[in-house]
Amino acid sequence: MECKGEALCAEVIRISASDVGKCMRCGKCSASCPSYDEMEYHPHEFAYMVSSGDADALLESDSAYKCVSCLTCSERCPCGVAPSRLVEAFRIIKARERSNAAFAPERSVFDDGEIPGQALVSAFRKFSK
Amino acid sequence: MFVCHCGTNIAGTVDVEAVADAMKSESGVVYSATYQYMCSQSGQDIIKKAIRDYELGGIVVCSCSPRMHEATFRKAASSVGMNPYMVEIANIREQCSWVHKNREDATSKAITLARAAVAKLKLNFPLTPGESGVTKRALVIGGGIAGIQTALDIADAGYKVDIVEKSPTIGGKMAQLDKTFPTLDCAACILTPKMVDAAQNENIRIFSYSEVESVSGYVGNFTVTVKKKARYVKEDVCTGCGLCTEKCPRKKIPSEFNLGMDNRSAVYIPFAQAVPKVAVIDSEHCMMLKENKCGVCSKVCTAGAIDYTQKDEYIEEKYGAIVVATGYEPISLERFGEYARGMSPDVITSLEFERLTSAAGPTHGKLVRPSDKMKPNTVVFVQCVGSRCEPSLGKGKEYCSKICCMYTAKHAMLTKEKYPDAEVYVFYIDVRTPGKNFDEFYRRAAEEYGVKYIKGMVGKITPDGERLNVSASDLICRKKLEIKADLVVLAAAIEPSPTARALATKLASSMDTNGFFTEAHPKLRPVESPTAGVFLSGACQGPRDIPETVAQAGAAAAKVIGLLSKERLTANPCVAVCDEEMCSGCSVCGNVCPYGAITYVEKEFRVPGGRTKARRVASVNEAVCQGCGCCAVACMSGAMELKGFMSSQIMAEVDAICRTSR
Amino acid sequence: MQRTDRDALVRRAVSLMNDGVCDRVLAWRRGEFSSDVSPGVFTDTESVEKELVRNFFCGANLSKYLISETEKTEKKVLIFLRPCDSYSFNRLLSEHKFNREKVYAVAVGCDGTADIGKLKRKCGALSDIKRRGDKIIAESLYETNEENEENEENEANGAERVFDLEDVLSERCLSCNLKNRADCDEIISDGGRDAVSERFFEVRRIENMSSEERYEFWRGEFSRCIRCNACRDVCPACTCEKCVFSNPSSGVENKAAANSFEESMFHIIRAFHVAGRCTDCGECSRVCPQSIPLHLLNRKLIKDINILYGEYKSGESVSQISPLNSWTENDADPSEVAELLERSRSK
Amino acid sequence: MQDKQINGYRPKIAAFCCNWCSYAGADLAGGNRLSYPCDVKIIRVPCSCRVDPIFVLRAFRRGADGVIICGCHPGDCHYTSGNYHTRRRMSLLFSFLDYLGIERERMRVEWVSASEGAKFAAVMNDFVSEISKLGENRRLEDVRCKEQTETRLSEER
Amino acid sequence: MTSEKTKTEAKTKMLKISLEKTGLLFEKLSAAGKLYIPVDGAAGASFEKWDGKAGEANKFEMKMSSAHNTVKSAKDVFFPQTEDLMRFRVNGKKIEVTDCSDYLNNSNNSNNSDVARADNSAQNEKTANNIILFGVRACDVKSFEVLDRVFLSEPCDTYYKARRERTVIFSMACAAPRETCFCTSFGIDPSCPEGDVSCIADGKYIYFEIKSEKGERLMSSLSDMSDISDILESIGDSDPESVASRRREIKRRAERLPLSGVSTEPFGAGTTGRYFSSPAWEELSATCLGCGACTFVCPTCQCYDIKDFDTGESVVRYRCWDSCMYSDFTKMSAGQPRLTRLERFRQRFMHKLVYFPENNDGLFSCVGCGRCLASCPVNMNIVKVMKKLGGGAGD
Repeated sequence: MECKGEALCAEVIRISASDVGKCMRCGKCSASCPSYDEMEYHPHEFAYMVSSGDADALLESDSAYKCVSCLTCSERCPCGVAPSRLVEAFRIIKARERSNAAFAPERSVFDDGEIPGQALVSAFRKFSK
Repeated sequence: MFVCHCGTNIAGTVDVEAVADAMKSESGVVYSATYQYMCSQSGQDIIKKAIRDYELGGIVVCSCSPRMHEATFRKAASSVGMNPYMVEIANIREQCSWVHKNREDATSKAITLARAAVAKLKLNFPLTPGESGVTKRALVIGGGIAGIQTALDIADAGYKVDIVEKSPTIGGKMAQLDKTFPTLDCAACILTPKMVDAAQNENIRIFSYSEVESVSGYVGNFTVTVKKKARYVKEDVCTGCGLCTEKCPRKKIPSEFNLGMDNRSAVYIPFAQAVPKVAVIDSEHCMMLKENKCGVCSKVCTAGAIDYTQKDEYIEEKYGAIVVATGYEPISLERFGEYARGMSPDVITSLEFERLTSAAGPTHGKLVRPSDKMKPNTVVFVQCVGSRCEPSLGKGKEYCSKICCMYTAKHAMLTKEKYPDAEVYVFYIDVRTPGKNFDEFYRRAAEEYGVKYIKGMVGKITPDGERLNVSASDLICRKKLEIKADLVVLAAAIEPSPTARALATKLASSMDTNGFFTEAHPKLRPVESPTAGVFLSGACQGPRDIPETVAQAGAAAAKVIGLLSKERLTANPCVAVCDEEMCSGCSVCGNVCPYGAITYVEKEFRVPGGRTKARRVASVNEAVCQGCGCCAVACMSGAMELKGFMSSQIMAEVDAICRTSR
Repeated sequence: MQRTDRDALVRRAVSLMNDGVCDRVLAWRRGEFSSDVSPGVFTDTESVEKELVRNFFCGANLSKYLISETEKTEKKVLIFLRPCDSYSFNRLLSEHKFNREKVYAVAVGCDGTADIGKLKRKCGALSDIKRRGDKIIAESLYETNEENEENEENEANGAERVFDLEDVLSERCLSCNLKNRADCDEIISDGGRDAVSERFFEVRRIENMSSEERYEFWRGEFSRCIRCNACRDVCPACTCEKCVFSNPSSGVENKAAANSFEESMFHIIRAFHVAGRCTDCGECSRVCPQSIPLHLLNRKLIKDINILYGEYKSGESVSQISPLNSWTENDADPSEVAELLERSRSK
Repeated sequence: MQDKQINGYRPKIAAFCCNWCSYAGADLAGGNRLSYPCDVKIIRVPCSCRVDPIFVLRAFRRGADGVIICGCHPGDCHYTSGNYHTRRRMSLLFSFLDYLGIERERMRVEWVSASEGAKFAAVMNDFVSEISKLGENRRLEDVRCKEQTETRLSEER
Repeated sequence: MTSEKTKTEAKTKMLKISLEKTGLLFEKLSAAGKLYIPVDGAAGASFEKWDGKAGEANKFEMKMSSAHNTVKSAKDVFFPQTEDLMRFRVNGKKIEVTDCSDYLNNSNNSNNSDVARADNSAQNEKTANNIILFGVRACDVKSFEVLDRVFLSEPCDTYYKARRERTVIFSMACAAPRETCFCTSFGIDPSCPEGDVSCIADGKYIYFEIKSEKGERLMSSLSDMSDISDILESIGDSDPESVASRRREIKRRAERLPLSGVSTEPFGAGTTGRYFSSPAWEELSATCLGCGACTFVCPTCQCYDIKDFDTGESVVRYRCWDSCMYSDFTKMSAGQPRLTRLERFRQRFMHKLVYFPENNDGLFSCVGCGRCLASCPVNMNIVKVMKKLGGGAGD
């Protein structure tokens, strides 16, 4: 399924259940983000672009994969927008696009034998390209 | 029966002639007519003439909403001798012609509405408003700038005013401020003269270190009990020399006035310009009061003002009006762990900053880091801490605290003034500067003083050795910032005084979800509370700055003066009334009354056998009752009724509107 | 036998009357048959000794009589309060219905009262009923019962039938686990029952019906109503000077229901007027000559109040305020109530 | 929205509106020309707490098919606490009538502020369409009042 | 009056029917008019309209109560609890009055319009307003005599009269008295009830004895019906003896009732002075709740109130039962004649035992049916009053 423009944003909102309309552009999410410098687009831009209806660039960019899911942005957000859930939604959409989500072996840094299998598989699905 | 065309507003959709015709055959209707604009002078003349010519007992006007012209028609009717409460309005504009398109439907609904009004009118009876006297004395609760200004204005008009202040001195938050925006003049210089004025004004009494214990009564006739807390110092004897505070052996008590940044003794005067300038003994820390050991202050006091046996004192006084001026408090920042508040003494609130820069403050006006008393080279200001937060997250307040943008600009400027070489950052979401000379002030900070305004919130502050690591992002440059700061100032949101809720309950006054007092109308009655005779002044109603507070204080004072200048008050006649024959005195009505308007009395009633029997019955204070009708519904027997909205009248309306479907 | 036996009551009544403390005694009076017990006002010691009775058939709640009886004397009125009566007693006090100073309240124990209707349905005409321990022995006038409907009565007069106590207890007693909550002047016994059935079982059964079934059920019940007002007049929560149903200006006054609407209306309004005040004493159902389970109306409201506004037992204390006369900011919205109640039911 | 008419059946709706919020909200709906079915007829009460359960029954008795009570939003009552009382009373009343098998959908409480003209119209449109679906009130009717209406109507036609 | 005249002219003719076949008989009777029989229900027995729903093998769902003593008496068949009298409609300046008594128009009990609307009875026009009351006990038959005295004496109550005249009463000997029964005290023989057709049942048959012309007419109209002979049988030789023995049995049972000894001797006409000021009333009335249970279940209480109901379009004038126990009973502009509970309580019993006999040739307006004893919420009743005032006479 080709997902672009408004439809993409609607899908992201649906998956993330995030109320992006509440964002007041304070940037506290980005200020809290440990991966800020790695990212092409920053957490507040995820919220801003999704709310403005044009987030195709986010799908192209690998910013979503720079997120380490520490959830600090969601914790600190004064408006309850939860940018981490938006990022996660992009990863899910990407994973769906690659219907047979094979994981790239070079990313298997997570395989330390401690993590439960299911978590591992789902993590690979999302974090591998 | 008068049917208004309202130009084409009504007549466009409703066949007004048909309505008037239909009403002619309605029983009880003797006259029915239409007119272009009933509310116009000539329309009113038609009404007046018909009332006289037909000796009408009551009239129904089919027109716009009663919220619009009920008063107009009532006035017209009473000008020709009809009781104004014998006028009923059938709303055939807002609730008929404007919302329905089909002419036939709208006309038949208009007829139904007119019938309902007639049905109600038939059961109306003339109502006369009750009257009560006015006690010519006002009470101001809270002795900050709002309370002081209100009291001064009322006193100036020649009425007696009492100020009740919970702390040992009046002055409030403004006394703690250093400079004021946008003029940068000294807060103390403009406040302390007012404090002295208040103390010296013969119409003003100040109950400091006191609280409102209970309130009863109603507009014009409140009875208030004030609890004067024991200060263990005779107020009228103490000269305020301060010798006792010097000699007191307990000196390591964090000072409230300086927000814990320095210490005071167990017997203390809050600050040099305190009014009344009288010492107070802190019973929690005084060794004499706690362990009966010490007594130094009593020994050194030459005036003999110390009295360890003093007890709380209760004073009862009557008032005609009450002004609430309980002000605000900064919120607690304990839920904002990311800002290292509590982890480093160099993360301070804006109010603490005020004390740090104040010449009367703990550092005597020297702006230094609290931790090492060194000059700060990099100062970071963070705005909106706890303001504009999603309330369901439970961290901060939903609203904008309004004053932070301006005082932060002021603080940044003051920092730059003291240390021109310092780096000063202000992190903001939006800068809001509506107000006279406000934006100019902010621009000056940025342009003239070189304060760096950065759009974006601070994410985290971590103590890093002696300094503070501030992580933020500059949203405009799309750049991550890591600043090593020496001092961080958090612009904490402000919230209503924690004592306000209990007070609101005593006053039967309502509060909004944030705990601010609700005004009677947000636009038209901004300084009155919904409870008659209770007025609002200052930040107890919502965040506001000093100029606004003073303006509102004056407005509240004007309202109070207007009230106190009346000899008698007339009340809304649509109040509850109790049929004592039917009342069984069960107290249900009293339990639901939000105004405490219902009391119970024993009355003698005749019983079979020529005897009488005393029975408890409800009695409504018409001056207090606001006419909500809650009691009338709670009353099982129907003894309690609401004049103007009697059960029989409402049921007659119900019957009329259910009568036909067309 | 009851937890507090008759002799103890008589002794106290007589001595209080002889001491001049009380000159009126509210208790139960013996009648024509063992099951025929009336509430009684005794004014002399002789009739107390002769007629006062305390047994399994003392069903009446005496509290409401205090309203009229305290008016009739300068001295005190002696009243015996069972655990359930104490709630009505408190309720009446909290509504200022009588002067506490003029009452001498004595707490007595109770282990339940019979549902005479139940017994009669099981046995037909009764000549005598006795209680032996946990058994109830009913003597029929003649042998007839519903299972045996072809009129083949056994002529043997005095056929005995034996029941377990719980089989013939009234429903209110089966779910009763009340303790005396009144501030009594004296306690002879404060023993009460332990509930053996769940109080809201029947209410839940009705709630679980479909809307149509509920409608039909109540229609059937209400259609029997003869508007004798016994439920209202016996109810300790119905103490208005003038009832809305007797007041022509109330808009709901009538003396007999003209149709189904008026039948329902009476019971809806009555249930609503006692809501939050009803102590669930069960007198309404006990006295209904048409055996309409009126207590199920009140219990529905009690149940809803408990779920929506927190556990509340009317009459638990004198100072309490009915949940219908109070509120909190977080009360459920009417639109959510159905779902909330549904959820609590499925729990 | 146009006035609805399903199979020629027109429901009768009694709407109690508090003077301070909902009645003003209805006025605003009028001011903004937001239409709703003319079957809704408004009775002005000072506060929603003035609505006695007896009035609700009265409306049904007289042939109303639905009763809606509108008040200020909880917390906004002009009389501080009136609508809190309404909320409890009506919650219990509706639940109780439901227990007796009366359709719960026929009764509603809505909070409409003075600024919510659009909400007022939307609520009324929704309520009327719901009542139209339910049809005539049969379970809480007083036939004496109804048959009269019907005969009169047939006479008029 | 009516019943007395019919009594003398009654022909003695007996029929019998096997108990299993009563359903079939009811089916036949219901064609001749609205049939009411006592039926057991959740609240005890009550007179219900026969609905004739046949189940399998002619077994009818509706069965006659074996007890016959209904919680409410059968009086509301003649004198319904509420009854519309007329309607007023204001039309412009005119007032239009319509009589809505139900014997004139063809609808069912107009007192209960719900039923009326639902009841699309297939009965033919002629018999639709006829009423057959089946299974009335001796005491209740006697109560009709009391009611007749009130309603049929001048000015005659046409509403009552219309129904009374169209009613045929099948009485039933009372084999299942309650412990509360004391009809024998009023000289009533429960084994041999009056009525248009007097019935007695033993274990196998119901025997019919036709006692009036009305009864005769109805029974003969039945015999015109087809297959009636399968149902109704003529009596055989041994039957009179079984009837007589059954009567003896019933009498014996009645004599053994606990209240059978209550004596009416001290009461009756001319005793007002003896009882009116008795101090006993105080104690007797002390716990009376003032509800109307006793009066509403009483077969002889006949008080009613006339009220108006405004439907919004017109005004319905209707009457409904009233109770002398109510504080607003006969309230007039000058107030109530009996202000206290004691006075109202006294009135009821004095009326039953003294005033009514005084005006009606010694006829008591109590028939000892025992209903008020069973219904009273506080178990206060006429027997206690009689025993207390009559000095405990009879045991």
